[in-house]
Amino acid sequence: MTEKKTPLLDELEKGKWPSFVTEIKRAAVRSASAAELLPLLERSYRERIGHWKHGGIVGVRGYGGGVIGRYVDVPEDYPNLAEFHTVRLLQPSGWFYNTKTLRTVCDIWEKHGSGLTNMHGSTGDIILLGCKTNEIQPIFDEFSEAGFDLGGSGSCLRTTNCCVGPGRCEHACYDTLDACYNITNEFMDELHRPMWPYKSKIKFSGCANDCTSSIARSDCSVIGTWRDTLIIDPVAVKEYAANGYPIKSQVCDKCPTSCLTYNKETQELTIVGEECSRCMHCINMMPKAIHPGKEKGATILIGGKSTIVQSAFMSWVVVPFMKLESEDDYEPFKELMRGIWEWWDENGKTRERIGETIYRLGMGKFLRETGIPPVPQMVFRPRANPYVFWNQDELDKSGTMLDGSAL
Amino acid sequence: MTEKKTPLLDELEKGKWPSFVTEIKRAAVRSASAAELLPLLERSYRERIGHWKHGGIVGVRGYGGGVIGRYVDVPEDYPNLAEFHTVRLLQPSGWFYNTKTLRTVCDIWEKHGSGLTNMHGSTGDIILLGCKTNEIQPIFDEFSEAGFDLGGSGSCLRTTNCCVGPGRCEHACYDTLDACYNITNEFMDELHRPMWPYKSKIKFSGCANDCTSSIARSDCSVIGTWRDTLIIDPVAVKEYAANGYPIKSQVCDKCPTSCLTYNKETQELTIVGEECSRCMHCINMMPKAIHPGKEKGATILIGGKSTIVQSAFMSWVVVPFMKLESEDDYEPFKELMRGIWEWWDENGKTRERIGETIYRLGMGKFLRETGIPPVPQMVFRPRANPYVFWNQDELDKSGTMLDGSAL
Amino acid sequence: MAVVKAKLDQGPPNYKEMLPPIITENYGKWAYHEIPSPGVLKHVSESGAALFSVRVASPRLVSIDFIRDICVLADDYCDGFLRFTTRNNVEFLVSDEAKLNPLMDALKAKGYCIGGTGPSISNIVHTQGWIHCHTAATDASGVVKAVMDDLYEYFDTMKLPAKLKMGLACCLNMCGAAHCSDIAIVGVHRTPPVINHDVIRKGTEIPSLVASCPTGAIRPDPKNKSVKVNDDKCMYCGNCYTMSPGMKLNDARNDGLAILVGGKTSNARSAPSFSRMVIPFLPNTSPRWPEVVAAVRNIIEVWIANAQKGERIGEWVERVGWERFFSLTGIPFSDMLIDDYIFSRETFRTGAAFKY
Amino acid sequence: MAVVKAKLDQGPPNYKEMLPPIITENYGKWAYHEIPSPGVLKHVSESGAALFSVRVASPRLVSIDFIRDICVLADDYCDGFLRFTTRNNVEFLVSDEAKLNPLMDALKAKGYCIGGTGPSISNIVHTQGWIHCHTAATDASGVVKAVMDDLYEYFDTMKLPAKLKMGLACCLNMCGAAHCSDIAIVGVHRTPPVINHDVIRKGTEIPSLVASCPTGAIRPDPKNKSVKVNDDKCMYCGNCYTMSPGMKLNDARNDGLAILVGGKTSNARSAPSFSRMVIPFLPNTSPRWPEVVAAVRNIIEVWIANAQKGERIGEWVERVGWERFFSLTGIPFSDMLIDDYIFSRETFRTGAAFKY
Ligand code: SRM
Ligand code: SRM
Ligand code: SRM
Ligand code: SRM
Ligand code: SF4
Ligand code: SF4
Ligand code: SF4
Ligand code: SF4
Ligand code: SF4
Ligand code: SF4
Ligand code: SF4
Ligand code: SF4
Repeated sequence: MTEKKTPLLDELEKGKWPSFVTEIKRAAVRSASAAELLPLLERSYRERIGHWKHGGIVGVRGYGGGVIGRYVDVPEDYPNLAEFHTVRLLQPSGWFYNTKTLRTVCDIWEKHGSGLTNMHGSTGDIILLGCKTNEIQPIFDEFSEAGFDLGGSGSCLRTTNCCVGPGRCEHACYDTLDACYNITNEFMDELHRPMWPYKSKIKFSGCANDCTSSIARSDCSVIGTWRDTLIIDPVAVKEYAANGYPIKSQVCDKCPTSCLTYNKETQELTIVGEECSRCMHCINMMPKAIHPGKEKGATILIGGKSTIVQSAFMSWVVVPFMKLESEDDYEPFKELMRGIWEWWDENGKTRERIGETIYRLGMGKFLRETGIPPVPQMVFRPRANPYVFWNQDELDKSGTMLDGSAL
Repeated sequence: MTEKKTPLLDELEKGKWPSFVTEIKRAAVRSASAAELLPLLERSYRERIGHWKHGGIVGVRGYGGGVIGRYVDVPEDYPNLAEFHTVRLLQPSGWFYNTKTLRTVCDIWEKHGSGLTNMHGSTGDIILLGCKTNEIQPIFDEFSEAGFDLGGSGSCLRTTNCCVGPGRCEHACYDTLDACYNITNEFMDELHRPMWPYKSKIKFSGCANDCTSSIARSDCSVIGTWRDTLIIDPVAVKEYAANGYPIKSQVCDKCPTSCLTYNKETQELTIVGEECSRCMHCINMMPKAIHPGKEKGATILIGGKSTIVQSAFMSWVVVPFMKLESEDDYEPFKELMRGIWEWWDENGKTRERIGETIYRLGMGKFLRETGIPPVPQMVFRPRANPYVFWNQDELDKSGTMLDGSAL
Repeated sequence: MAVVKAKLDQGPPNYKEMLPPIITENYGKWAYHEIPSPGVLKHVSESGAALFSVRVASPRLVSIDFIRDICVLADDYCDGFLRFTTRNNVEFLVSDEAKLNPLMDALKAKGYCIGGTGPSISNIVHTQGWIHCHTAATDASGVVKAVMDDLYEYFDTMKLPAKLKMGLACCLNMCGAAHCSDIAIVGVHRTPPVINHDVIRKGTEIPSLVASCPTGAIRPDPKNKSVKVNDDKCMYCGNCYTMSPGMKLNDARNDGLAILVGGKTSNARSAPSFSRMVIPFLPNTSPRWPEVVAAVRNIIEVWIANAQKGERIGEWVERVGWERFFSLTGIPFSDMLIDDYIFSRETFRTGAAFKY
Repeated sequence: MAVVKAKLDQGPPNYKEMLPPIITENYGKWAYHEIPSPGVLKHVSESGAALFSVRVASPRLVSIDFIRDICVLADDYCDGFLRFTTRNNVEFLVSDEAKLNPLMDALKAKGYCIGGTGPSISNIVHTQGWIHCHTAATDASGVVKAVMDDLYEYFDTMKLPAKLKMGLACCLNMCGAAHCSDIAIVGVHRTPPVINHDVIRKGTEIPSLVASCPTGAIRPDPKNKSVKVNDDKCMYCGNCYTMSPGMKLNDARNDGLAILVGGKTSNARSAPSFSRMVIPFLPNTSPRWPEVVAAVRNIIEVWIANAQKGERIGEWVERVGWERFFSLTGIPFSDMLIDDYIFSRETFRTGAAFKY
């Protein structure tokens, strides 16, 4: 059964794009499990069906998650894959590495696992792909010693991630790397010990380009923005003009709020600041000439997730602007999240993401009970139906005038 | 209690807009019930609450609806309003009248009712507002003799209506007046004898301006359109230009599909026909120069309704184009409606409008079971979720290739 | 009692008998129209014939005297023909241009209001209210009268950015099709039904009553042979009251009106759209509802001041953003305006771009 | 066995130790960037310092050998620093411009693929597939490899109308966040779960299993101490399989892939948007999925031929209309593409304006 030939997989070593099959073959040289993965996968390619099953819970002392148990469904044929668990390790902010650290990962993983990894998982972790049950604790112990910690799995805060931010991007409106590091450390317990209705994710993007796709991929999206008006450098504008850059057609005409005007004669670009929605388009087009404003911070959005159960949701605005400049500024964010999770924990059903809980119970209830002030920025548009709930206790039973006074 | 003074209502005789209070007072001269309506209404204005209740079913022999029973909740105070029912009469297409017909309405109503009417109800009927139970049959008999018939009420086809159409509008793409007349006559049984899960309405608009607001106000909206390209009269364009009409800014720039180009030099207006969505905007702006195409007909949309129960729905496209030029063309429409109603009758819950039934069970099921062919015109955009139902019997259990052949 | 024998199912009167000769002759042959003055439409046929329609406001709730009056005018100036519009206005159909000005003079002399064409405010589509309906949270005709008195200057002129189509419904059933109006005024209840157990025991099918509640707020109360309402779940929609008179919703101290904005039904330029709630409650201050009148006026004036030519209210708001609508009008925003019903998700701002 | 004592909750490695000196020095002071050539970003600091990042494709599923190889390169040219991107590419961080070309030469010599910047196709965000996941309806890495081989010309050039962000998920759980991608490839099942009653009896909490089904297709079967599935209600979502291994969904003859189009997550110009299904099923033709490759290629070529400069796929389709998307691509439309889930209503064309 464990035929060594892999004609189907070999097809995937052809072509220009780097081949994962080649990578498995490389790992197979030193790992029995990686070596067995090849014929198993070849079989899947032939039969067009997977051969994994979930099974017993595996883990590490003191933790409630971080390891995904996986077993082949034909262990008799693939004994080295009978147990083939995944270990998730928290990655450094922005996936920056020095080679020493990376080599440490390789060395420990060579010793205890398949030698196969995902750099990285789509939530962000370093994914160590394939090890036996009895290796899990030793793997953790050694990684821990080397300064690593487990990532999230199960109904907990999942591994956070962030864009490259101020590390290498001129658009960053807050320090994504630091915020992600600091806030992740704050919520270690929430991350390592599942206790919620379902998983919850946070992603940090430095600006509205949202290079972590946080709005689609995380229950809480922290997206950099600014509160004042973007800054136009008139000299740099003239340079773009001199280079023949089509400022009107590519920048002004595509501004969604039509708040940019370019005067071809004077080569001046002007903005009606209060009409700008901070979409980033003009800044993207002319990064040398247009920059975010000075009063920087982030918009906090809640609810993003994939399609299971109630449909995919994108996060929506709950706090239009929050300063995130110093560690002190992180505190209100942490408070906000604690309050939101607590509300969700109380109200959410099993396997219900926070966005679904809010959808089911209503934004109004969510806002009232978490104390978040309602603002029009939270919605694209107000409700189309007239089904307003009135708090019977707060109802002014005498009716109210337009000016708020009693009838 | 039936105090004659109406100081609050009198306030509503002030101001420029015609006053319904004046109208009630005029009717009150000859009608005891109209005379009592004044103090009752004054009381509602004072107490800020209505005084009507629903009660026993009232009606006409051979009909299941057409009369709305209404009773005052304090008959002891307002004996003449103890019974104050409404009779709904089918209006002529487009609400056109000769004065003889209108006077007949007045005469019969003077004899048997309050002398108050709504010209017209918002579904379209002639509303005869306020009569006693024992007057209903005589009222019907006399109106019937005079060529009138009852309108709809209850869980039936409701009174249809249509825009002025070819009677007085250059935009009409089909004969709304005739279609409405013909089709209403076809469905007399459905209109007069409630037997469905809930009410169902049809409205006929001659073009996409939708002057009957059919898309919001009827379960079936028949909206005139054309299949070929709109017609531009170059001479008339030049006239608009000569009169200084801002063709580019008011017409071209606001065309939603940007398919109109105006050449200021040559004063020529050109269109990329296949990109036009037939929204009517340019035709509205330049009715002397732009006209609907030659191949005229209607789009059939389904599902419109007000907010009870599942939210307000607007009708959506089920047949993008249907010819409606002759009586023969009405037949396929009638067949379509019969099929749709039948499906709804089988699948709908009590008090569930057809749009809600389709929403609950899915457009796919609706289309498959009514045999209406799916086309992209039915949707603004395809589904965002991957939750496709596959007919297990039709499934090619071997998988299919892109070209449709088996694996 | 009438002794005539009624004919069943004979259908509506034949419209063909209701058309003035000029229409019969030029039926389907109209070439274009003009609006020579507010309230007057001139439709020109391919044959060159011209029909003038003079649009006159109606309170809709009219006496037979009103109808007889307009019949006299129609006989005098319109060969005995007239029509009503989808917004319940009267249209006098003048085929002889020489009679146009005399008709206008006669109308003005008798106090009729001419207008409602082009970029103006036409009649408000509305409903029964305290005049005839049992579920009404407010009156219909009275509010319409008060609002139209105030806005009259926009009825008999054509100086608005675009057409303004208003609707009024006196309860959430929304007979006035207010749900797709530029400005909608909707009567709202704010308290759960007060149950009359006797009435329910007598005439109500309990399972249907329970099923009628969209939020599941009603439970059977077998001991009582009646029902119970979970007040916290009730959104005062009135469905239960439609099912049973024992579930009275009207409440003099708490009923009132909500304002919704930005709907349309035409396809011109932009797709038809729903009206959106911007004021959840205004008091029921009969007889002239000054708060409603002021709120509507404010919205219209801000629209006039800010919209581009040709922009309906909803088109304007969608262009500048709803957050800007609230800042420009000064209307306070609250959690009540955020949808929490079935299709709420689509209204949430799933994006990081917005204005302050 | 390791004898070290593990520290709990120490968190991720400190990123500060992972930053090359040029970044530490210019942290938060980047002024602008340029893309000197495909795959190379030049970030210039306010201080004038310039950092070159060279983006290199990764198969994501890599061996430790791969990691050690790139470490060698990073040591040689980048002071021992590199990073990975949100799309799993490797970025070599060159602070010494003199080392840029030598690095590029070394990379090319070793067969690394440089590209993925600007208006190009970058790596496909993807998932486990047959490599490691039990719910997979298809393989992930294999499909990605086949598609990227075909589209390679758009990876190492910048000639597209805009960025093209692709995602692949091997089942409806959509770990690849495919739901908001320009083009999403999603593994789909098409048959209801095959119940293994033994497995269910042994290890499954029946009420939770019943509750897990979004369509209510699962009912308890007390006689059997197991459950029953109403096949007609099942939409093959796999929720039940996540709850219990006794509800196997994988089906070699019927699993396959769907294509969704037009999503994005950036706020630039237009709001983030969901991808929309345009092909409900393509066969699982391992090893190189020619039907998927061809379908993706077709969509991209039609986009290139028709989009305006700067238009993402979804922006282009929304401008021309989805009906036009189908006519231009020649992809057949079917009732499967019409939403029938919770938020379906918003997708129906509630308007009479459309193209043919
Ligand atoms: C490994 C990874 C895919 C990958 O190859 O990158 C993954 C793998 C699994 N995901 Fe995921 N998800 C992974 C990122 C995601 C993402 C993307 C993200 O986080 O940005 C999503 C979409 C965003 C979201 O959270 O909604 C995602 C949405 C899901 C869902 C659907 C959740 C929903 O509410 O819609 C499930 C189903 C579940 O939780 O039962 C799921 C479940 C799973 C399970 C645990 C399947 C299961 O039920 O056992 C998979 C384990 C596979 C394995 O053998 O390791 N995974 N999963 C990703 C985690 C790596 C990491 O930690 O870095
Ligand atoms: C008379 C009229 C209002 C008016 O003053 O014009 C009216 C009056 C009533 N409507 Fe209506 N509806 C009237 C047009 C409408 C319209 C507008 C239209 O047809 O264009 C609508 C919105 C469109 C629609 O059909 O959804 C409308 C949506 C409702 C509803 C909510 C239906 C829904 O599915 O959302 C109800 C509630 C119900 O059916 O139980 C309702 C129920 C009622 C009842 C029967 C209330 C009741 O439960 O007893 C009202 C009787 C009042 C009375 O005393 O006569 N009425 N109703 C209109 C009929 C006149 C006519 O026949 O010409
Ligand atoms: C008489 C009437 C039809 C009827 O059968 O009764 C009618 C007649 C005309 N409509 Fe209308 N519309 C009539 C109700 C409507 C409605 C429905 C309503 O008001 O409830 C609508 C849809 C409302 C909406 O979109 O919410 C409607 C949307 C239009 C439009 C599109 C306006 C827009 O730009 O959105 C036009 C085109 C235009 O005016 O440029 C139009 C154009 C016209 C024209 C110019 C058509 C023509 O060439 O004859 C007519 C004169 C318009 C005017 O008054 O300026 N008609 N029109 C209705 C008059 C009601 C009234 O008394 O005021
Ligand atoms: C390196 C990376 C961030 C990271 O922390 O890893 C990154 C880096 C940059 N992004 Fe990004 N983006 C990165 C993922 C994303 C993502 C998320 C994703 O790909 O899954 C998005 C959102 C995708 C979406 O909208 O669906 C993203 C949307 C953008 C945009 C907006 C594009 C648009 O017009 O919609 C820009 C602006 C631009 O390019 O004009 C941008 C711009 C940039 C700039 C120019 C920012 C800067 O000044 O440094 C960087 C180089 C872009 C380039 O490659 O052309 N970045 N960028 C990610 C590279 C992934 C890769 O390997 O290809
Ligand atoms: S999200 Fe903004 S700050 Fe972060 S990398 Fe992308 S463009 Fe830069
Ligand atoms: S950030 Fe966006 S909205 Fe603001 S000016 Fe630039 S393009 Fe316009
Ligand atoms: S709907 Fe069209 S055809 Fe009918 S009256 Fe209005 S503009 Fe004329
Ligand atoms: S009908 Fe509408 S879409 Fe067609 S050309 Fe005229 S304005 Fe454009
Ligand atoms: S809106 Fe409500 S109160 Fe008004 S007429 Fe219709 S059902 Fe009656
Ligand atoms: S008013 Fe509506 S929500 Fe309240 S109990 Fe009655 S039916 Fe239910
Ligand atoms: S998408 Fe599905 S099959 Fe693929 S890794 Fe995620 S859960 Fe597993
Ligand atoms: S696959 Fe989904 S829909 Fe089908 S039975 Fe399982 S949970 Fe229900």
